[in-house]
Order: sequence, then structure tokens, then C-alpha cells
Amino acid sequence: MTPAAYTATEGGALLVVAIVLPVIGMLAIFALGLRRAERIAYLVLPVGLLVALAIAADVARSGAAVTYVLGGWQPPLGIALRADGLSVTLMVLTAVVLCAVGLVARGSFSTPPDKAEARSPMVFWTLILGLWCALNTVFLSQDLFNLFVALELLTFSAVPLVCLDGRRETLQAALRYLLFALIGSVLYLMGAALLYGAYGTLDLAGLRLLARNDLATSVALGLMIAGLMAKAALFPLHLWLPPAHAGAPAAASAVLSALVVKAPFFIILRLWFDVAPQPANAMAAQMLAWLGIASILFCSVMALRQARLKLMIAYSTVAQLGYLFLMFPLVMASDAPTAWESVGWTGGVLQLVSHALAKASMFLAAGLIAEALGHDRIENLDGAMSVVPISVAAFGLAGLSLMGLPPSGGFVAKLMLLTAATETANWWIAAAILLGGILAASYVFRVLNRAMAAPASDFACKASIPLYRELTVLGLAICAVVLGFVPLQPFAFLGIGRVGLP
Amino acid sequence: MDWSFLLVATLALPLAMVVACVHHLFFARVLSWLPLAPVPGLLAALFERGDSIVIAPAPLRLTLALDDVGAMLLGGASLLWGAAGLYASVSMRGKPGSGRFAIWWLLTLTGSLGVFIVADMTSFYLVFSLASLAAYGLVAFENTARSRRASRVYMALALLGEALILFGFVMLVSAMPGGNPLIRDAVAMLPGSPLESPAVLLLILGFGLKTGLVPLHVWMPLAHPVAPIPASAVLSGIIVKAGVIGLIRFLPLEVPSPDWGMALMVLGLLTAFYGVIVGVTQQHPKTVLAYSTVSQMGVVAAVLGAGLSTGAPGTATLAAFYALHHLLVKGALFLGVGIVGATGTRYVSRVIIPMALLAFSLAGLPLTSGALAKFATKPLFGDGLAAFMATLSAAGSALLMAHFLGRLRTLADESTGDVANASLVFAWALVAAASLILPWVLFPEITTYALSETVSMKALWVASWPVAIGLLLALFLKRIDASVPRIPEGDVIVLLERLQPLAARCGTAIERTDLVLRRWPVASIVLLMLAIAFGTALQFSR
Amino acid sequence: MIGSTTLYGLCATGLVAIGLYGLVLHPSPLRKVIAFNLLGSGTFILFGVAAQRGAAAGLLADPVPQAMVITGIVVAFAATAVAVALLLRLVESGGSTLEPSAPDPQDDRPS
Amino acid sequence: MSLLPDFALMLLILIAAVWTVSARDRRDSVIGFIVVGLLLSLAWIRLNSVDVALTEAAVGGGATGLLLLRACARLGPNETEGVSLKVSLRILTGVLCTVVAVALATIVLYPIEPAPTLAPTAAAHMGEIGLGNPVTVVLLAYRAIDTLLEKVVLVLALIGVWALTPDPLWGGAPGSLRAQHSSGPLTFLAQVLPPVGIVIGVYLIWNGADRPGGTFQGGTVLAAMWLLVMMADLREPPEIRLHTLRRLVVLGPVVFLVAGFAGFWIANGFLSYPPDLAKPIIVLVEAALALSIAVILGMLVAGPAARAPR
Repeated sequence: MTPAAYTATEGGALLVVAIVLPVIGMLAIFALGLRRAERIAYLVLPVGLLVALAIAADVARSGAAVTYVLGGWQPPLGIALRADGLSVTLMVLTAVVLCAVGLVARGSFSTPPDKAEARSPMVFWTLILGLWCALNTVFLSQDLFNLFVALELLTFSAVPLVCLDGRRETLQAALRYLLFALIGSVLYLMGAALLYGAYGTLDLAGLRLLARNDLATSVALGLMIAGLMAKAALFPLHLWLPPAHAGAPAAASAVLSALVVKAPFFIILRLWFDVAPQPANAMAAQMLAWLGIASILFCSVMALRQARLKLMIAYSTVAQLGYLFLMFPLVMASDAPTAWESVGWTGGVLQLVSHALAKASMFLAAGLIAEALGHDRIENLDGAMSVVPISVAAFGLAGLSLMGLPPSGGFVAKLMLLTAATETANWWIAAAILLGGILAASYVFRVLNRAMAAPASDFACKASIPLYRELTVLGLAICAVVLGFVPLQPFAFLGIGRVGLP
Repeated sequence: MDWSFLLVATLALPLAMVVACVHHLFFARVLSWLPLAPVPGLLAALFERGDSIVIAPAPLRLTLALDDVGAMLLGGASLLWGAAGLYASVSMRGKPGSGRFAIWWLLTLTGSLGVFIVADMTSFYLVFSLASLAAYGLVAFENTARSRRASRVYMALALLGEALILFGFVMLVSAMPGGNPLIRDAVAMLPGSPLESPAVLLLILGFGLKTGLVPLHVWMPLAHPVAPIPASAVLSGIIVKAGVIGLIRFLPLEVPSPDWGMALMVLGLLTAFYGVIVGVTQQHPKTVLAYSTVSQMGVVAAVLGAGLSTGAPGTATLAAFYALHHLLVKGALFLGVGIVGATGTRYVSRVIIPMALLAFSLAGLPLTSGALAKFATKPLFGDGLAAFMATLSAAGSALLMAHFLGRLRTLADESTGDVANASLVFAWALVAAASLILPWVLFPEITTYALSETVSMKALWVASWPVAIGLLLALFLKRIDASVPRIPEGDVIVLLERLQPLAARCGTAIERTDLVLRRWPVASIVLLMLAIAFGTALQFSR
Repeated sequence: MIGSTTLYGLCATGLVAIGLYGLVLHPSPLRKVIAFNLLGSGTFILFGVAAQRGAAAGLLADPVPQAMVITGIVVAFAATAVAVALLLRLVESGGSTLEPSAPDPQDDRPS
Repeated sequence: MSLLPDFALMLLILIAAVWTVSARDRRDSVIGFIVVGLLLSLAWIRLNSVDVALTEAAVGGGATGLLLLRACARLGPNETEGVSLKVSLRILTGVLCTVVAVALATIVLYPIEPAPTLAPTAAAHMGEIGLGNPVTVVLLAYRAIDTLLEKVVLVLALIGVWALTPDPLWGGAPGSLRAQHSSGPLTFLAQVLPPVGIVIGVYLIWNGADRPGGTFQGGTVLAAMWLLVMMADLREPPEIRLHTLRRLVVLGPVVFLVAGFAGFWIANGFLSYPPDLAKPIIVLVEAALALSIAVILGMLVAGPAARAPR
């Protein structure tokens, strides 16, 4: 049985550009050793955004996936890139978040004028571009081994960002992150080896056609899903995430929490819906959902009990990731003709997108608040409202999305998940969604309450924050809110390119 | 003439004022604009009827519409918002944070008027949440230890209510295709659907929480008194009506449902008496009024329950009529407390008589508007025990109100006597007058009775004896005043707060678990277990 | 009859088990890195087994998994280099283990 | 053919691996690991994967071993190595690892027949490239994007290592690689070996086009020679701010990218080569890659800057 061939579509070359452009920027910053590393990044960021938008427009116009076969070598020998509705959505999301982060990071990672090249700007901008390349590759690649390389690229870009300030705690966090991510990688690779041994291909479409329900496939998928969960930091595998995301500079935390942990989840999604023998396995889906429920409840309580703002947001990330894993049983039990026409699928994807926007905004806002106040102890946030009102407002708006209150993307996402849970009579999942919302509201309001309190008498502002940085953060939060006005039904766009996979 | 634009303006004007606050000049003056914000709502209630406007087409289908029930409550609410806004624009002037107060005010206003005019589910949830959550800003405004506690409890229960309602909504629409149905259509589908019972239960709990049904009332006696006077007036007068309109809109009132109706009625009557019993032990007049709201909303819930059990037509209108009366009276009473608090004994003899009239109107004193409200709703209870209990609850109200007047007198003695501000008095007098007159105007339109029937000897007798009993009880209570236990505000919440150490211990335990789970060997062992578990699950279960 | 390829496959599973054991239980980060490399080697051999079994068309082994292994080895080396550098820096700054200590409540810097 | 040598090799590998994990002393463990690497190279030869064997010997055993040895030396003797964990934890871990191993072993023992393979497809298209070594063809043509991204991984790893430089030292040179006891023989070797090594390295790269060998192996040999020179203290590691160094690092990826983009004009798309030019292009790319790899590997072993820039 030979898998159907990929046909390169017009405009497919843009997919290559999406992957390679950040690499070019990264190499340029590295090689030129310019006085101001960020300038190159500022050149690459908007172009990358345009490329992502162009691909999205192409997909929307043609109503079909954009495909490119690298070097003209058909999979399984070669590797194909393919942008369907889902991957394009995530690419645009990535570009938007990175551009916003780039703007806000200008204040923290500009090369000082008296130096030829400084460490942290050079490292920050090259790694951010490296991350971008990795993420785009994750979203586009159709080959499990190529995805492995992309995941490694992601890890190598993310880990040094964690310990950019060189303090002992962050070094420790970075090392834990690296080692745990490496176990995840090896488990994933082991699964890939087994799949290759069983099918002689690692191409997603090929595997979809060939997948059998045998021991090798089960073990391979088990290893891969577990490995990816370790990288996605789902409870109880979250040991590395809170210190790493809290220790990184705010701009980096925003990217790590908003985007980086979503990449392994995206691959789980691909494995589950595109590779695993269909119909999918009910028990494994339930297990994923239970881990999600545990993640939501446990880590929300942990977030509620943190003394530090950034640690609180980091725990909230683990909790919000839990919602993503609820979708597996919901999609399975749905009576929609295909996975992507079910409410659960749409809700899950929307949760991914709105959490990314909200969390990026929240971390950036937390960074600005910490810059202005000189600390991020939640108990002492009094007066933040008077110094950085826009950041506090952004924090609140982003909080809406995390709590699942209208109007916000998070609300629509959770509503859809709740609807799916009700329709499929998954009452535990429904209860977890609701309880998680209440807990999220508690930790968000706890911060807002302090931040809006009148400042103490000896209150001093440590740094003044330029308006454009605050407005950028607010912009991201508003994006998350605006997502709340999408219709409450499965979107056709997310299904583009999935109907009739090759 | 097409007045439907007024519906849009009802929501758009206050929101536009919020947005305009971005400019510091407007922000500095926003307080004095507050009385104007509800004007479109008032006009809409007067002129607009029956139309519906779709703001966003399908699949969003955000729809506004105004029916009789909505118009009645919208008009009353707008009036009170306007008067309270006038009061606030004077009383809050120059206070620190008054701009912030105005923003919360406008947002709450938008939400609370919105619940009366939206026709689709999503919009309802949106404006309902807006009213609930923005009111937090009003409760928390004073930023004292007392208000912080109150706002914490308020928020926790408001969020719980949101969750219950959301879940109920999801069950309501789960059988319907398409994204966002109209409330009407969704409710019409409910009877006989497999999720009917849990959906009705969740909706009663969720909206009941907002209206203060026992035991979900605990936030009300904490939250209503701590806000500034005008905010207390709208919280106790208007915001609780969001729960009433929720029950009216979402319960299938046209279809007899004896079990649920009985349950709601019992819960309502229970609440009516509970509010009185705890209310008479309270010291501050604002807290007494808050408990009175609990009690009155119990009556409204009982009315709805009675209607639901028989499927009697017109239940919604009658309940709304009763609620409208309470809305205006309670608003006027709170504003009156403010005036007494500000002027002390200076005018008390002139204020106390209208206040007494208003107060006993709540108990259905003959010839007051309250008697009309009781008269109109009475037939719903039939002739049995329920009717008797409903009547008896009026006695309770009279008792509570007598207690309130006593506390008000004490407040006057304790306050310093400033000269009254004309605007404040005007605001109070406006609402008071409306509360006494408006029901007489509406009564012939919403009932089949002639006004003359309400002043028949029998009606007067039926209305009088509970008030008399209440007054006798009040005298008795005054006699034994010293031995009446002082139940703390929020009653059962105090017991719940005893559980705090337990919650803290749970939190610590979770933290400790987290530390263990995040140790390297533990986490990596768990990872291996998960890998094996997934492999096994994939292999052996299918 | 077990062939030599199968034998190496079993060898790979042995390496995986030994590597995993060390990675989970060794408290020292350097030893974890070494164990990770063993685990990686085992995984690579699994690819090698697939390659060997896929000998066909005049090729002694399937070249595609071989190429994957070469890429994998380099990535593993890069990972080792970063991990070792991190570890050395961590030791220089006074830490040596991976287990976090209790956070310092007086620490004023943003965490 | 007798299975005895294979069986013996397998046993040796497993014994060395157990030793590596269980050794008390850190240095013993590293040596054990290097032994495993060398034995694995033999295993790879037995698996008919000579290219992998060379890479394993050069990178897996060699460069990684050197890196770990240096780390051992820097760490000093006093690390808490033998913290004893609870026996129950050990048993549990042992059981779990065994379960994983048993599952894998079952799959190995009962494989799919006939074995799926891409070898025929790979062989069928070899002619379009004109190279003799199928592994090189896979690395630089069929799955060139993997190789390209893996070079990016290397550059990022280098940035990651350099990121650990303390701020005042940024731009400076890594610490001296000098062995603790700089001995006569090492210096002698460092003077004699490099010319030979360079020849071998270049041969491997050139050869890699048609026979086993290739970029990594060649690049690693070059890197090894460079490291030898640095270890014998004949040359100091270069400062990381040097433009020449930076450009050498990116040379490989840049040439690869240029060749890839050239495909849009001279062939049919990114990373595709016209049949008549394929071989020269690939050899050119390989040469550039090898040079970059040599520099990157050397600098990765050298570590972050430890001296202020001059």
C-alpha cells in the first residue's frame, strides 16, 4: 500500500520562508555581531508576521491546505510541509505573540549604547528567532523525525532563555528543564524508532493509512505521548515548569508559557487524530482527560497559594494546559462526523489560542509591574494601579480569559468544552471546567485586589514604563477578549485541509 | 415611530461613558453625568414595546427585545438608577476614588439594565455576569476590613452563581442546533428534555443565589450595607432583580411543574421567614434592610414557585409587578437611610413618616402600593396552607419594618445633623413617590381586577391583620430587646468561616504534595508509569 | 532462531533500561547526563535494527534510519554540551543538586 | 555465521553500561561511557552501518567523552555522588525500567515481516544525485531539511553555552583547555598529529560522497585535532567575539541555505539540486558544513568564556 502523494500547491514556497526566515535572522545576528542585535530582529519579526498572514490568506482563499514537498522528494523518502487551517491559525498566533513580545522586550533587551555587543540582548534575540523557526517547523512538518529535530530546536532555544540572568535558582531551573525535556525527547524518539521499524515511514499521512492496532504501535504511541506530556508539563509532570517560567525574564516567560508548551501538545494532537489507529482508544482518552482535570484543580490551588506573581502565573499555565487535554474524550464521544466538526475540538483549539494570547499578555504585564515596583510579591502590589494602570488593566482583561468569563476567548472556549462535556455526559469534566474557572477567578482577583489598593505612604516607583510597552501588552489582552465574539459553533476554517487528508 | 434604537442606547450610552473615561477631562467629571446614564432605558420602557433588534446576525445572534415584564422592571430600574445616580453625584463628590466608583457604577448599570432587554442566551450571560462582577467594585469600594470581607464573600458566591448558571445554560441549549438560541426557544424545548431536572435545579440555584434564597443569601447582608448609600440602594433594589428576571425568563412557567414549583415555593417562603427572624436581631438599619430584601425576594420566589406548580398564566407579570414594587421601595428606603444618616435628628420627624409608609408598604399596609402587590399575587397561592403562610410572611415584614424604623430612629440620634442637600432629598422623594404611585397606574393593566376591588372591605381586612400582628410582635420584641440574641451579619457564613483553618490545612497539604511530586525521582518515575499506562491502555482496551 | 540483528535489538532494550534507571535515580546531574547518553544510544540502536532489517535493493542497510541516527547523535552531543555547561556554571554559583531549596522570602528580586 | 562474537559484544556493551551507571566514582563512570561508545561503534559496524559507526566513535564516544572528562576535572572530587535513595524507590524504578525493556524486547523479538524499508526507494533515486553513499544522499538530499535544522540546533547550542558567560567576561575567550599535567608526549602528539588528522578529516568529507564517511566524521576529526592543539597548550581558544570565529560557525548553514534557495532557480524548489550539478553542490555544502562543525564542536567542548576580552 503506498500512501497518496503530496502535491505541492502554489505558494507552498512560503512555508519554507516561514521556517527559514527566522534562521536567517538568527544567523545574521550571530555572525555580524552588530552594535544593536535587536535591529535585525525588528526586520525579521514583521516580515515573518506578513508571511504567516499570507499563508493564512492562501489557506482561507483556496479552502485547502498549502503543501510543499522539500527538494521535490516525495515522502516517505523526503519530507513534506503542510499548512492546514489549524497549523496556520497557530502560526499566525505565534507571529502575533512574538511581535508583541519583541516590542515589549525592547526595553529590557536593547544593547547598551556604549557596548559593541552585550550578552543578554544577543542571546535573547537569537534564541527568540530560533524558537520561531522551531515552532513553525512543529506546526508545518509532516514527518515524525523532523518533528523530533524541531522539538530539540525548541528545547535548545527555550532552556538558555530561562537562565538568562545567571542566578543560581534559574540555572537550576534551566538544568531541570533541560534534563526533563531530554527524557521526553528520548521517549519520543524511541517511539519514532518503533514506528519506523513497524511501518518503514514516519510520514504522518503515510502512517495514517498504514496504522494497525498492534503492540509496536501501542508501545510507540504510549512512549511518544508520555514524552510529549513531559515536555508540555502536564500535571504531574510539571516539575520543571514553575521555576523555569517564573525565573525567565518576563518577555521570555511570555513566549515559553504562551507558545513553547503548546508545541508538544500540538504534536500529541497530530499523533492522536492523524496517526493513532481509528477509532481512537476510549480508555487512553479518559486517562488524558483525568490528567487534565488533575492539572486544572491541583495547579489552580497551587497558583492561589503562591506569594510571587510570576510563580502564580506559571502555575496557572499548568492549570490552563489541563483544559487542552480534556478534549480527547469529548471529541471521541461526540457524534460529529469528523473530529474537527465537533464542539470539543473547536473549544480545545480556541482554548489553546486564547490562553496563548492571555498568558503572554499576563506575563508581560507582570514583567512591567515588577519593573515599575521593583518586586513581584503579590502581598505588596498596592499602588500598582497608580503607576502602571494600563498593565494592570491588561492583566485584568487577560484574567477574564483565564477565568472563562465573558466576553473573552477563554469564555467561548470553556463554554464549548462544557457544552461538549454535557452533550457526552462527561460530568466530571464539566465539574472540573466550572471549578477551575472559580479557582482561576480567585487567583486573578487576589492579584487585582492588591494592585488596585491605594499605595502605601512610603510607596516609590522604581522605573517609569514607556507607554508603547504598556499598550502592546494591552493589545494582546484585547485580542484575547475579542476572540470572545466568535460564534459558538465549530469553525470551518480549523477543518480546512483535514477533510480528506492525503 | 420606531423607538428600537433606544434599546441599543440603553446599553451603549453607559458603555460609551466608560470608554470616554479614557480621557482625563471626562474622567474628572464623570460623576456628575451618572444621572443621565439610565435615561435611554427609561425612555425605552415608556415608548418601546414588543420589537426585537438583532445586533449581530446569526450565528452570533445577539438580540435585544422588550416585553411587558422587561419594560416594567427596566422602567423601575432606570428610574432608581437615575435617582441613585443623582444622589451619588452629590454624595460621592470629592471622595478619593470617586472616578473609579463611577466606572464600576456605569458597568453595573449596563449589566443590570441589560438583563431586562436581552433575548438571546449568550447576551444574557454576558450582561448578567457584567452586573454581578462589576457590582464587586461597588461592594469593595470603601476598602475597610469589613468591606474586604464582604467583597470576598460576594465574589466567591457570585462566581459560584455564574458557574451554576453557565452549566444550566449549557444543559438548556445542548439539545439545540446552532450556536446561540433565543431564550424563549431554549426554554420552550426544556420540558421533557432528558436534562430537564438538572437544568432546572442549576438555574434555580444559580438565580436563587442572586436573589438571596436561603442558604445562598449569605453574601447579601454583608455586601449591601458596606457599599456607599446610593450603591446599597441599587444593589438591594436592582441587582437582586437580575436573579428574579433570570427565574422569570428561564423557568418554563407556562407548563405546570408541580414538583419544582412546590420546591421553589417552599424555599421562597422559608427564605421569607428566615430573613425576618435574622433581620430583627440586626442593629444597623442598612443590614436590617438587607435582610428585608432577603425576605422579600423569598416572597417573589414563592410567587414564582406557586405559579410554576400550576402553570398559571400571568405568573411572570405578577412576579415582576411585585419585584418592581420592592425595587422602588427598597431603593427609596436605602436613600432615606442615607438622608437620615447625613442629617441626624434635624429633619427626622419629617422623614420618618414617609419612611414608615414605605416600610409598611412592604408589608402590604392597606391603601399603599404594597397592598396592591400582595393583592395581585395572592390568588396564585390558592386557599391552602401556602396562602396562609404567604399572608403570614406579611406579618413578618411588618415586624421587620417596625424594627427597621426603630433602628433608623437610633441612627438619627447617633448622627450629626447637617443641613440636607436639596438634590439628595429630591432623589429620595422621587423614588419614594414613584414607589407609592406607579403600582396604582400599572395595576389595571396587568391584572384583571378593578382597582375598586382592592379597597373592598374584605381586601382591607385581609391586608390589615398581618400588619397588626406584626406591630404587636414588634412591641413584644421591644420589650424583650435585651434578651434577643445578636446574630452576626451573614449568619451561616460565620459558621462557614470557621472552616478556614481546615481549608488552609488542605492548601498546605497540596503544597506539600506538589513539592514531593516535583522531586526528580518521583516525577520521572511517574513519567515512566504514564508511558507504560498509555501503552497498556492503547494495547489492551478497545 | 535469533539472528544477530535481534541480538542487537535486545542489547538496545538493555541499554534503554540501564539508561532509564540511571536517569531516574542518580542524584548527580552529571551522572544523569551520562545515563541520558546511554538511553540515547539504546534508542539509536533501535533505529539501527530497523535499518539492518530493511537491507534491500543492494544496500546493506536502509540508509534512512542511519541518517536519522547520525542526526540524533549530533543532537545528543549538543544536548550534552549545553547540560554540562549549565551544570558547571551551577556548581560555580554554589549549587550542585537539582532539588530546589525553599525560596528565600526576603529575596526582593522578581522571581 | 556464528552468533558468538555478536553475543560477546552485546554482553560487553551491557556490562560496560551497568558499570557506567553503577560506578561509585564519577570519572570511572565517564570512562565506562567512553568504552560503551567504542563498543557501540563496533556494534554499528556489525549492523552494516559504517557511517553511523564513524559518527558514534567520533561524536558519541569521542567528543562527548572529552566533554564529560573535562567536566569531571572541573567538578572536583567532592560532589555528593552516592546519596542513597530508598530501597522501595529503587525497586519500583527497576520494575518500571524492566517493563519498558520487556515491551521493547517483545517488539524486537516479534517484528513485522517482511521488514518495511525505504532502501529500494532510496536506491532508486540515487542516480538523480550522482553520489555513491546512500547515507550522504539521505542526509543532504532526501532529508536535507533535517540536516539543515540540526545545524541550527548546533548553533543554538553554542549560543546556549555562551549564554552562560558571566556578563563582564562576554566576548572573551573560554578557559584554557590545557590538560592538568601537560606532558611531553601530548605536546609531541599535538605537533605531529594535526597535519595527519586534517588529511584524514578532509579525506572523510570528500570520501563521504561516495563511500562511508562524511561531514560529521570529518568535521569531528578536524575538531579533535584543534582540541588536541589547544589541550597541549600550543594555542589558546579564540575569543568568542571574534568575527572570523562567528563567520566560520555560520559558514556551513549559510552555504547550505544558499544552496537550498538556489534550488528555486536552478532546480525545482528549495533544497533540490539539478542532476548534473548535484554532486559538486553537495560536496561544497559538505565541506562548508564540516568546517563549521569542527569549529562548533571545538567551541562547545571549550565552554563559555572564562576570561575578559582583551
